Amino acid sequence: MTTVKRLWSLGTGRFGILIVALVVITAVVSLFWTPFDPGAVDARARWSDPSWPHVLGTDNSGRDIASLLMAGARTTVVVAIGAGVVASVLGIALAALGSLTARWLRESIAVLVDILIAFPVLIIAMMITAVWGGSLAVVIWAVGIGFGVNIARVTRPELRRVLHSDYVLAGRASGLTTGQNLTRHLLPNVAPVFIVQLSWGMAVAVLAEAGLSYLGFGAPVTQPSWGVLLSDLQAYIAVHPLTVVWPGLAITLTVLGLNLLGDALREAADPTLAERAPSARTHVPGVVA
Amino acid sequence: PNPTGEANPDATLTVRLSLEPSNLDIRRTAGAALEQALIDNVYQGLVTRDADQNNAIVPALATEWNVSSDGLTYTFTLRDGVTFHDGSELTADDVVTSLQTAKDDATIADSADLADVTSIASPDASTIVLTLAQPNIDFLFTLTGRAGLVFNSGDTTNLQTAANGTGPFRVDSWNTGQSLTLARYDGYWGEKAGVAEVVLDYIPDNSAAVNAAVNGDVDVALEIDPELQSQVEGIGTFTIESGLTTDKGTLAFNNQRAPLNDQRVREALRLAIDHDALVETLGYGEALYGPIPPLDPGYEDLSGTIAFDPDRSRELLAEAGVQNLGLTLTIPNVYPGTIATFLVSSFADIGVTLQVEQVDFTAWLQDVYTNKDYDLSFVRHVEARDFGNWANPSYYFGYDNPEVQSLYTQALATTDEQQSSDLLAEAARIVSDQDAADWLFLSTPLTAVGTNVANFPKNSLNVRLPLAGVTVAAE
Amino acid sequence: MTETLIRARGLTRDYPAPRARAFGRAERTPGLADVDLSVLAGSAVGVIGESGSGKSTLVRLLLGLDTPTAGTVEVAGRTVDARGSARSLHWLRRATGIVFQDPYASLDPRMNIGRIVGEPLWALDIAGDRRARVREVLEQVGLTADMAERFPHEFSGGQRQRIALARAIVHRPRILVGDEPLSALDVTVRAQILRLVARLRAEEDLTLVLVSHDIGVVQNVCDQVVVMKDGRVVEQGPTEKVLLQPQAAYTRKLLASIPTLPA
Amino acid sequence: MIRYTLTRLGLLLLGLAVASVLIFLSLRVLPGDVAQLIAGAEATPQQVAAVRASLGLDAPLWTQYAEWIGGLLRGDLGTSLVTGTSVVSELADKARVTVPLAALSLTVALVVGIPFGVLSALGRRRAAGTAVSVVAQALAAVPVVWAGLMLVVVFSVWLGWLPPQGFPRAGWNDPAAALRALVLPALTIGVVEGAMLLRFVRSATLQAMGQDYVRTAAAKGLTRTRALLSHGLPNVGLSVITVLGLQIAGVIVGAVIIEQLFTLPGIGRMLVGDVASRDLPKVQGELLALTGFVLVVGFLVDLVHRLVDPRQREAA
Amino acid sequence: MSLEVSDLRIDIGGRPVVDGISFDVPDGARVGLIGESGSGKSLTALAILGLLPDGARATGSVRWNGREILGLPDRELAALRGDDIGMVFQEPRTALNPIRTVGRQIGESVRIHERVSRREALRRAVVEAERVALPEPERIVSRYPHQLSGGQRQRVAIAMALACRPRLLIADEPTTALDVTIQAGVLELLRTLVQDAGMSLVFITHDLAVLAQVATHAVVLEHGRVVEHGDVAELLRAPTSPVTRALLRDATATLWHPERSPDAAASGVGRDATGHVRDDSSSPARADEGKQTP
Ligand SMILES: Nc1ncnc2c1ncn2[C@@H]1O[C@H](COP(=O)(O)OP(=O)(O)OP(=O)(O)O)[C@@H](O)[C@H]1O
Ligand SMILES: Nc1ncnc2c1ncn2[C@@H]1O[C@H](COP(=O)(O)OP(=O)(O)OP(=O)(O)O)[C@@H](O)[C@H]1O
Ligand SMILES: [Mg+2]
Ligand SMILES: [Mg+2]
Ligand code: NI
Repeated sequence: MTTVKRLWSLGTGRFGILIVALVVITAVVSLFWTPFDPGAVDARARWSDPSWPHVLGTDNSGRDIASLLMAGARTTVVVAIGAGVVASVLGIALAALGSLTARWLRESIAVLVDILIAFPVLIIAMMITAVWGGSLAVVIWAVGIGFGVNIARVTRPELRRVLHSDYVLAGRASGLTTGQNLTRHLLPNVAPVFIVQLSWGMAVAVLAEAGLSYLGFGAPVTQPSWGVLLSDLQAYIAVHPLTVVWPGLAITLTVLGLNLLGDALREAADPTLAERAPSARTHVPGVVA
Repeated sequence: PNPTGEANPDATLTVRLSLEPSNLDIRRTAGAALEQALIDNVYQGLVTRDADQNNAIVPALATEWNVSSDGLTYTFTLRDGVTFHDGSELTADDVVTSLQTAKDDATIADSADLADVTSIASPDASTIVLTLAQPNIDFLFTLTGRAGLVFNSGDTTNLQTAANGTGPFRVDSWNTGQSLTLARYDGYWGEKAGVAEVVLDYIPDNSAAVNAAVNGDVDVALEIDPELQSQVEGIGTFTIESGLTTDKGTLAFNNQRAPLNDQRVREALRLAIDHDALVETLGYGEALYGPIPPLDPGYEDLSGTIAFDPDRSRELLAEAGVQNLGLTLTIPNVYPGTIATFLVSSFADIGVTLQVEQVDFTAWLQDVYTNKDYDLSFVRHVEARDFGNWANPSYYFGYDNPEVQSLYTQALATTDEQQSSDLLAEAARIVSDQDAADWLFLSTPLTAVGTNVANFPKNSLNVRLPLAGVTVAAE
Repeated sequence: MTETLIRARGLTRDYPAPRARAFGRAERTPGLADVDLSVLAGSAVGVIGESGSGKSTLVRLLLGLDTPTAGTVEVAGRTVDARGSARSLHWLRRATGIVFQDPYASLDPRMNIGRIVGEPLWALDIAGDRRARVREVLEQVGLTADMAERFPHEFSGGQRQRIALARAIVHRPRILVGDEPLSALDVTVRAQILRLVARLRAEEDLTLVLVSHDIGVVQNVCDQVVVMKDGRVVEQGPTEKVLLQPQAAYTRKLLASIPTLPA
Repeated sequence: MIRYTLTRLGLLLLGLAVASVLIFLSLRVLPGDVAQLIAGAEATPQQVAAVRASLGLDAPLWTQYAEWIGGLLRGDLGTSLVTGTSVVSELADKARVTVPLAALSLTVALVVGIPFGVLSALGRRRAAGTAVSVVAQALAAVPVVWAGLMLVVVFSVWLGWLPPQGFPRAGWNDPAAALRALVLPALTIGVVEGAMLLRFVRSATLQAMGQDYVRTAAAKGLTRTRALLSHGLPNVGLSVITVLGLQIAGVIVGAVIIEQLFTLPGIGRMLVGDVASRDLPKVQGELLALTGFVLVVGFLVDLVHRLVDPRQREAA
Repeated sequence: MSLEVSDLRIDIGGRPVVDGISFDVPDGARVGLIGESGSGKSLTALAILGLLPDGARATGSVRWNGREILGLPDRELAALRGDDIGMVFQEPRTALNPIRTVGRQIGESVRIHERVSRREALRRAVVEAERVALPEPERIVSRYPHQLSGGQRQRVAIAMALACRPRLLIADEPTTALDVTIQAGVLELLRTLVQDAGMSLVFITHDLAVLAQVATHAVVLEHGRVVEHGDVAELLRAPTSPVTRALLRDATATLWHPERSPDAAASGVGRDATGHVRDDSSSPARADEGKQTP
């Protein structure tokens, strides 16, 4: 069975794939079509209850919440992917520097990673905010940096493990050059650990966007975003409790989807796990905002 | 409101405010939060103003005053028996020193207000004489501000964390991040405060504030979010009042920069804004069509001069020959997103793409206020009688009209209030006619006043909150 | 009569010991100390010794997979330069094949058997129909050609070791090195693999270096024995001589520990 | 052990040094001008310059840094640009809210995470165990703000049991009220963090259940559950200790958001305000305090881990 | 004191892996369970003690002194485990709790079954440590498993299993993970302990030579079924089932033949394409096996 098939065969994996696909598809669709213009304010339609044509109701400016949610998926996708890219580049660079280089450099990088890992994502975000002011970029960089360090920390030992594995040695004994060994054995074997971390990292990014937007350091208010919507609407929870449910639910489901996808990926990516007892699976929690 | 019970002199009045001062040194720290909390309550000047009587000038430390006919000499009679909170007596010397310091020390807030004062003297222990270089009809009003406050000369109090004034309350304790507690000053010269203690409870979050009200944690809550009004009303122990302010939500156009230097473009933008809908969306405020608010002299209802008309707006843009116009709105991030959202949507309707740049206030000061690097900017100009900004071509509005400048100078120079007011109104009309900016709304914040609270002030609470007369009924 | 295929002289390898003090001088422990060894073409040499005696270290050095602290290795008359690029060692790779101890650990779990077995052909740029050759060796080691599509975890331990063996011989090396290729297997499988190796040696004229701590295996397969302890060679010579008339005390002790079957 | 402690202490100090440099540097590159902010909108450039000079912001970077660190070593983090009060005393003051909040949250997280994690692992083939794990997955995905809002709606708005926000003016002089004010915030952070901990404990327990030494203990005559409890769990505990080091970072982050939501006068809320008002010395101090806190906890966690894990104790 | 296993069946996840095994272990008998990897040896042992992994289900009958113990509640089985029946596992690296001292782990079964004080349990642990020939027993009891060598750990595991003087000891490949030199010591120890205490032994292995050293009886398993059983010496001399024959043949191939003549070795399997079957017959018999152990 291929990894993808195994992933699909796991209940959690299927759920994760479906949720993530749903979010991505929604984001793409929202580029071309939303029920209403998500930015269009309509003072006469403020606080509509869920009903036709505003299926999820409207907000305090009379914007259609369903449309905002759809358009907000874009921001979520951008943040998740952006943070993912930053985290990947940083994480891989640190992991590679921390395992493939000279001993003193390796060890120094390891120490640096150990230090940086203590910086919570939000603190990094605050530092960046203090420099650039709040924006989506802040979320992306902060989570990217924070999770990149995390990825490095998890990937580095994995890289070293694979590096010292018999099959890499066997590769050398078969005449593979370092580069060939890297692409044939090292990367494919480290990738799963990395992808799993990435999936969890993206979940953290989505949560961090919500947290930072709430503190006013996230997406600009005019950009449709679940985090902004949540923090806009949370003030009215006592009078319009239903409205704040939607963005919260969207965030929770997406994060849940990404988390489960990560869990399932880890299970599916290891061809041997399927044969082992469930006890062979461990869980490392993400550093969360 | 009609309090049900007898006023209880031992009561504590708890008032929710949103913005906490960062420190108590009112002379050296900017921000309306300090004036709101301390002026009239803790610190006083020779005169003060009563917002509930259209900002009329009323006596404070001076019992009466006299303006010479040329408008250059002001003679004040100092009140007797006034003491500072530390017990020391107020002398004419304290007044002279305070004003002189304010004038000379440029780091003191509003020091520039006293720039035209040529001499400050006290011919005898109960008389203060101020001389101006040129007449200024707003001078008394200026004295009601920070520059006119009177301090104890030679005082050693650390004014950043404590206070020593002459007002009906003294600062009792300051719990940073939470609350400022004022206690009744029993040595006050006038009628003693109606409550023993005032707690100014700083709750920035609007829903938290309403929760606090609902929970009975506060007696009065300022700046109630209109959306949450029903929640407060629902419990029956509060009435919601709305008061006027001089707080003008100003959408500034960079008059110096193309294409906004073209009046047709500015007018087009104004025509695209449905002010009534905006006010409805905000849930509070009144539409305002010119630079002068009702509480200021020179106010005139200009609502007929411009009406929501997107078709005309598009025409004007076509006339001006601008297509696919893209503009940037620089807006401090302290304001709710509703305004930006509304403007983006309104301008999108006439084919103008508005990009919103939310910046923090320091960045706004830097980019917009100092460097004038902006297209559109939104801030709320809360100051009273600030029409002078339109007569100042180097102000960030970049509005340069000699006619307005001359009208304004004349308005200040005259000693006749009616005449001054007429001149200002005329100038304001010109500014509005030239679409120098758009005044999106006049803020009329809502206050939830407990039914047990009497005589709570009403207008301009965002800058003045005189609490001496307020009483709280016994339970 | 025959050439010396492998010759090691004064082979020494130190490992940095775990640091005793955080900032102390790094100490070194010998993994291998001054080992001389020669292997004749067509012979089968067994290397025995307890765990940690330096057997694997020796193998790595012989195959240029590690750099000696001192000493030299010559294979087929050419000096092995372990620092050289992978390409500059291709001649050595062509001449040698290796099977590791743990049949599972030495197979990349993410590659199918065909790719694993064909890897040396690909890496060494060996011309010809590689697929056909892979099928051929798979059958030679007793697997079927259709297994090429499957992954290591789908095989039993014995089958995995056959796969490793197939990879080791796919490029027709002259020397086959086994680093404890049997210790993870149970008796039945062990016997199968040994039979296979024996057949291969007959068919392909392989020279065999077999590392093991199992003396029985060595006795059954090898004509030369090297006994190691603590990184040094304690005794070496023809199998019958070393095993039946051991000179070194350590060899005697080793031999006495081994359980035997009664008649 | 002593050697390890010293080495680890060195790492801690190095960490603090790196943190201080990063924080210091990143805050110096800001575009906004604090001096302008303090002087006010109407101030002239000369006034602004005067303010800047009086704050020592015109000195070269390294002097500023050296002064900051020098002060830090003397226990002085400078004075706030805006309030003029000592940063250390403000931090100490706000820590009286943040530290108990963090401690309470962590307690809640432990109380939620450990027993339920173990139970859900034990009962993983039963409906209850599965339910616990599903709920934990869901809770771990909830944004902290949302979780807080929901708790407020239920416990304050509907049930009216607990204050919806704020901290008693009397502070800890009114311990009962202070504690009540911290219940909901701590619950919010604790439940979300606890859910994450639960996921970890669950898999660690599952792993422990498969360990040979647990089976060995059962073979000695313990029931299988008792074998797991007395042999498996201590080992789970060890791995949980290391996770706690990371969890504390999550708690601190949660505290920043939650203090805002519940308007608690703690370090987190002060930090958010100070970032907005560009109060450099305070932001610096606060960031360093929070990171330092996390680093120190990490240090302590490592020491504890060393102490209780014989394998590591001896390796030192 | 006897163990009777009859028609034991085990499935894991619905797949039968042990398929109707029966054998007896009379009082004082030493029975070897032999078979290739995966034939169900370990599961059978675990089933006896009620320690099957999650998801495995056993049916049939296991009687201990005539009492049915299969399917007993865990609590009642726990009372038997360690007290009446002791067990030693295959892997000495993982069988010991890494964070408990060796002494506590040895004394634990005494504490469980005899409810003695901690101090008394420790004293007993020292005695047991001495019995399994651990060096410096008083000091070694306060060490942790990672501080011991593999052979020492396996001795600790044996001491643990024997601490309460069980009537039956089940040893699941206790020496597979050890070096030959160490294996010899452990096997010798087991045999003398069992003999001296007069307890019964179930010994699991796939190595016929090891079996021959320890057991008197053998049960040969294949694919979860018994294919042959009987006296060990008999079995080795004249195996009846093909499985046993193959086992024997394979064992011989990789076995140390201490007395093989030089010429036999010279013509040994190493050069023989057909393998070494021929050699089996040429191995001279050896009367006294005992001399091979140190
Ligand atoms: N990478 C390494 N770093 C440090 N020491 C090493 C390393 N590899 C081996 N050693 C040490 O060198 C010595 C010889 O090790 P080697 O692996 O060659 O032994 P071996 O005979 O193959 O043992 P085994 O039978 O257990 O495989 C041992 O003491 C070992 O601890
Ligand atoms: N936990 C488990 N889950 C699933 N299958 C298992 C489990 N344990 C054992 N099996 C299967 O049960 C069968 C018998 O296993 P058992 O461990 O009894 O074999 P064994 O004879 O002890 O082998 P070895 O000599 O390798 O120890 C094997 O096919 C094995 O794959
Ligand atoms: Mg080895
Ligand atoms: Mg087994
Ligand atoms: Ni029998």
